[in-house]
Amino acid sequence: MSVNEVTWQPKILVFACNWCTYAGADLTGLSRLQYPATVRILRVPCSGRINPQFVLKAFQKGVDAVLVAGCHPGDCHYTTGNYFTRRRFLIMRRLMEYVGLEPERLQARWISAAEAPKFQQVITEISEQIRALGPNRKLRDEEWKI
Amino acid sequence: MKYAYFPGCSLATTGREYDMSTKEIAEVLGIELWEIPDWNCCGASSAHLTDYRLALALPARNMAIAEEAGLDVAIPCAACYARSKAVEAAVTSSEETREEIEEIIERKYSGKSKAKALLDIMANDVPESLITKQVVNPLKGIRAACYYGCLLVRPLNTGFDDPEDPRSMDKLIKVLGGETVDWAYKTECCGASHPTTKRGVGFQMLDRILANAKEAGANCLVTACPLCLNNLDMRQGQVEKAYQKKYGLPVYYFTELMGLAFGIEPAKLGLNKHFVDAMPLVQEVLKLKSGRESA
Amino acid sequence: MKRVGVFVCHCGTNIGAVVDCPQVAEKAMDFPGVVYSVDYKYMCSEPGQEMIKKAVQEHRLDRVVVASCSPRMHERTFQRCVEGAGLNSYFVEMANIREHCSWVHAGEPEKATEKAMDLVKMAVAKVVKNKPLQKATIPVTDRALVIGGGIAGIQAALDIANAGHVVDIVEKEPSIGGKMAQIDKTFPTLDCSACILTPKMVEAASHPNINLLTYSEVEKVEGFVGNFDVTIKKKARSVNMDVCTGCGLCMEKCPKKVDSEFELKMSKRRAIYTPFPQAIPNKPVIDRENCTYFNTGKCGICSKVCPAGAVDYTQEDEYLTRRYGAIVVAIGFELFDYSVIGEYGYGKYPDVITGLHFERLVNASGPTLGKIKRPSDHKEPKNVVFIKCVGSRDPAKGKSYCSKACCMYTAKHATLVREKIKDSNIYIFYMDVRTPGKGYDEFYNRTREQYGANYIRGRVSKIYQQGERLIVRGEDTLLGRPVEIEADLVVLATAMVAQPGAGQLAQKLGIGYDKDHFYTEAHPKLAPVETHTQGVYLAGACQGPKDIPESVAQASAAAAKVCGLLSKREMLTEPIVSEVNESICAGCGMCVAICPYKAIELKTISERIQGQTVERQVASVNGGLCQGCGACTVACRSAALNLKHFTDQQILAEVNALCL
Amino acid sequence: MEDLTLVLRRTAKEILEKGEAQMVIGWEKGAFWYSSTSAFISKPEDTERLIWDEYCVNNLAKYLLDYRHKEGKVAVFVKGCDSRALNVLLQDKQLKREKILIIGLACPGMKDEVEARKLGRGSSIPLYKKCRECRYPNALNYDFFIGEDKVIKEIPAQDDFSEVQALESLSPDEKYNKFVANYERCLRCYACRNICPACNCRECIFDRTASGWSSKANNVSENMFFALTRALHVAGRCVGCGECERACPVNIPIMLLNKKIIQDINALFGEYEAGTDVTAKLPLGGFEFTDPEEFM
Repeated sequence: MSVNEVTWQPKILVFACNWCTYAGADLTGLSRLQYPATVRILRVPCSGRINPQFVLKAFQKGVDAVLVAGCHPGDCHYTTGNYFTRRRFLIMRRLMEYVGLEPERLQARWISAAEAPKFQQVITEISEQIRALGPNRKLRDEEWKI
Repeated sequence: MKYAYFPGCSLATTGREYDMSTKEIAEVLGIELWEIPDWNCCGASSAHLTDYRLALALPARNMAIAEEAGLDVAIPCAACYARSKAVEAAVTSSEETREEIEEIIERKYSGKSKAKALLDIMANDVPESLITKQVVNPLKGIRAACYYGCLLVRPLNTGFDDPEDPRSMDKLIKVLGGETVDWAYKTECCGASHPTTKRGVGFQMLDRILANAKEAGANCLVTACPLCLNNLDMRQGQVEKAYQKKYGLPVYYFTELMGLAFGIEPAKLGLNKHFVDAMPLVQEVLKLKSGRESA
Repeated sequence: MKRVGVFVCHCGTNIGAVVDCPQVAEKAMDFPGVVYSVDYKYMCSEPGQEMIKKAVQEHRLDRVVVASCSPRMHERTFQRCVEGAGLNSYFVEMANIREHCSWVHAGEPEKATEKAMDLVKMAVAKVVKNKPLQKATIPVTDRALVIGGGIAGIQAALDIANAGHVVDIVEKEPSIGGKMAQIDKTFPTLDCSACILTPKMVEAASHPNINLLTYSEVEKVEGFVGNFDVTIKKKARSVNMDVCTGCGLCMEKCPKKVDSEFELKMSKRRAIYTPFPQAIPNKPVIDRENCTYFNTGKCGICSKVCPAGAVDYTQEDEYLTRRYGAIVVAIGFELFDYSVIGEYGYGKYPDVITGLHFERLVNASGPTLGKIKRPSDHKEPKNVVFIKCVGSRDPAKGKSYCSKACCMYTAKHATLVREKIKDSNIYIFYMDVRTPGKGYDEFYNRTREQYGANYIRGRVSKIYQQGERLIVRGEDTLLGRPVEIEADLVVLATAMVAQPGAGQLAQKLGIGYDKDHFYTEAHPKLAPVETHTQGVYLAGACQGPKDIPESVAQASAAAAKVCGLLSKREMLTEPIVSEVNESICAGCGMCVAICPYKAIELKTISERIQGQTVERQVASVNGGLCQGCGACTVACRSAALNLKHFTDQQILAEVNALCL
Repeated sequence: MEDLTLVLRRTAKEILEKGEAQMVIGWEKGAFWYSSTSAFISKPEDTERLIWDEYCVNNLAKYLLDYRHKEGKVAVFVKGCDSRALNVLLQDKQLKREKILIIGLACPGMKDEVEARKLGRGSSIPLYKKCRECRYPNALNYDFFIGEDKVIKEIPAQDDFSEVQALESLSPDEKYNKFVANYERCLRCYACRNICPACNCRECIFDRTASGWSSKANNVSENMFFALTRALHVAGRCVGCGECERACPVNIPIMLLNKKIIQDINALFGEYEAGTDVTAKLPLGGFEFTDPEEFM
């Protein structure tokens, strides 16, 4: 799927944990807080379920940015799931930046089920950052020409 | 301890004794006050009534000069302090405002040098031990109602005291050996310009403050703002006439009482320049002191 | 190849107004696997579900995708629906095109429609990989735990016990009763709080199925629904409960006087004390912080005078662990400490008090034996000012919500002042008067008409002491002018806030809580007494500010839920658990360390390798303990572990579908 | 190092004769003067083939996996890096300590084979880069040690992350260009995985396309997915033995990824030297409540 500059819209994949961020996104809907339609939310039971390899695969398949989102440490429905996520993605984010991916393209945030405004604000913020950065060409299936 | 010193227009005119006493006690305490060269008026209420940028640029220029000398600024008058703190807050919180102001005053001003109320310095920065060491005449016989006014401790300027129940001046007076009374009108407005322009409103506000102080058993008022002192001191006679009451409460600057405690000659502190005669209470303090010594 | 049916819901206009549902349904036909696709006004309705069932028969569908609202809302509904059509209930996936699409992209219909298509495409890609799953059964321990011994906790315990189940009540204070024990009268009937509470307390204490664990706290909670292993810390009472007869002699003789928390420090209690006369259990506790014996080693009078020799200074804190099938959390509320904000001088002026102080003053067993007296000089007040919404509905003070019960109890207080002080003047500063219950508004009107309370609509800006009296400065917005009242007594209706320890307890239980630390119910409308953690239920003010009738109603509701759970020896559990592919597992044990529920252990298996029978270790998942978080699947490098219903293949399919 | 070879042979012979182990894994001279390959000796007389010279760079630890179900014990010679590798295998529960007889050596650093081939015999040949920076030349975990006197004293204080930091300072596109330039060459021969002691899965996800993780396509994107995934899999367990780089037929600087992760783990979760303590908790095998917080 080649990238057409003119009609390009940012495509952002959000891995959202079912108990907090997914519920937060629902609350954002219930409160009718609008945000850009650039985001697709993928539900996982816990942020601990998000395998860094899913993130690599997403970039390979042409996603422009990935947000890993879950409960605030201590609030996890499974008590400690998000502590692993934190440790893994502290390493993962640095590794991806190290190989040349713009830091804005892989973000992780804690958003609880009550923080609808925060969900809206984070999504809007990332969407604008990615719109400014333009389409992602790195780690993709296509040939890399610079 | 070295501070840039911004006296402001009042201390050059109606608040003469505030300036005199400040300089005297600074000397005694070994605090160097470097008066900001060619300082300009802080704009007080007239500036921020006319133009927002003017109201910020005026105090900003003084603060910028102090910042160039790398000094925090000691500001006795509550209004000057409020305006300087306002520009400090505006400049540090928004990049855009800082550039705009710097362009107007053609100087760099980042808000690194802090505007400090003189009361804040004396009550919080100067170590208590340094003050007690200088006390020669403990203020026995002074039962002061500490009056902070409505501007000095309000949220924008605060940080150094509780806006609802300030105690820094009370603490200072106690350190000097005096007594303070707990009363409810510490932060009620003295009417500012009203006693001059709208007597009916202004006098009523002054009457309440004086009555409450009297009722609380105070024998004098202490303040840190030239306008408050003006109203409470100069207008006290007129209020007494208007309400057929007798208050007779001398009104001091806290710096004057500090000077008195440090044994500085009252005339040098400007204690003889008050409308409500401030000397009898001063004599009493000195008499008590000498009485103790001779007994 | 799978035969997938896609059903796009309009949800009335909630989705249909923004997302072009017919177009989405039509586009869905292009997705691999989709053989039938239709849109309809209300998929979750009876006809909607019938449509799904009919389509499954007619088009031999074996997978279903419903594009509608959040799966957190109707996943159960559609799982049961497809089960009714003969499919495995896990052969359905939902695409959230309402909360995550139409409601949040109202201004961009085309983009919302395009997004809806993507979400449907992801759901189809996932559902194609769904495997049939059967619910497993786990044992249910026939015992319930109620945390909190206030009216909500007591009511819940009684209902559960009357249904024949054993209940333990854990209460951190020496006696059950909670806040209601401090209250004098209750609205709207004005019957005395103790008269309706103490019988329930006695019933709870004497009920064969109920065990009271007072002066105790929950230390740790492990396990899961049906099998909660709760460690309870029984703080040392220094009194042997079996021997003590509750005669009270020790409390008389104890020399050490301490401010009584129950009386809000308006009167004293002894170091060995029961919080209030009708305390249950009516056996004292030694407050070790203030007891002279524990501080200096001297005294010991209580043990000397005790006829039964029940005093035992050597008693230690005791930890006991019990298994429970269900937990009801009913820890109630606390009043917002308004001394933090100086405007009203609460904490500085003794005659500025809260509603709870007033309850104690007006209570017959209170510090003033029911006579309303000013804490400062014990004189009877003539002008009494009530101020409502103190801290509530005030984001600047951090409490944005309405505390619900203050309007009614302030009206009640006004009535009581009039009854006790005939010639008093009563002023009530309010923003609104909220009387949302049966007989509430009539009660409020009576206070205005019969009891002559002056309701002043406006906020109070400052209170200060002037001589004996308190000057209350406010504004009467109806008359549009400032108001100043010289009051003898000011009563603040402060906000209801969560108990200080609520956050930690929530983390122990693994339940959610909101920004004000009130507990989050599973669904505000559909599941108000459940939490997201199966088996943990809520009752009373810990879920949000409410009055006694509502707390009792919630308590009985929670009890009904518990009885529903405990009535079965076993219960079905979600089959969403991890499973191990033993041929791939190398037995490295990374997953064992990571599992929060210790549901994985290494077991030894024997295998023939190169002609030899060899013993080696592999991971094995205990389906009962596993709660399906999936952390182990990521720790497992060789992907030997996979989480059913959220397998690597399913998630990868969703990721791939998003981008091709 | 001549005399040690004799000691080596005598030790191996005694072990086999006394039956302390059924096999001894060591090194023997390879086809060229600059290469010594691994030797698997089970008969006492064959121990004559064993040698210890400056080209015994092969990490023998991973061979033990092939003999873990053999009755009796297997003896193995380990340099510093080999013993760390062996510790990782023990931490991963892939080997039973009681089935292995470990003979430790002090490693003076091995000569760079590629340079040797270029410069020819007789000239002075530099050590491998990894040996110049090596901080654990002496075997850590052994049953007995050969060459007590040869123990190396002066050791660099910490790892050298200069290359990593140099790469970090580049702009995103420059970094990505370098990354692509390296992994364009990757043949997906998986030599790096096969030789790596930290890669000890029974069945690798890259050998199972059914797992859906990766395809066989040999394009840059799949290569990068493999490289990054492997880096994350060995994170916290890579002992820096550098065998992956040595084994790579197209000389991809694989250690650049592993060293970056080692640097970040040290910075984020505290200093951790993989394979130096068998009882230590693997950094990415758990968590701390006090981990740095960046996602608030």
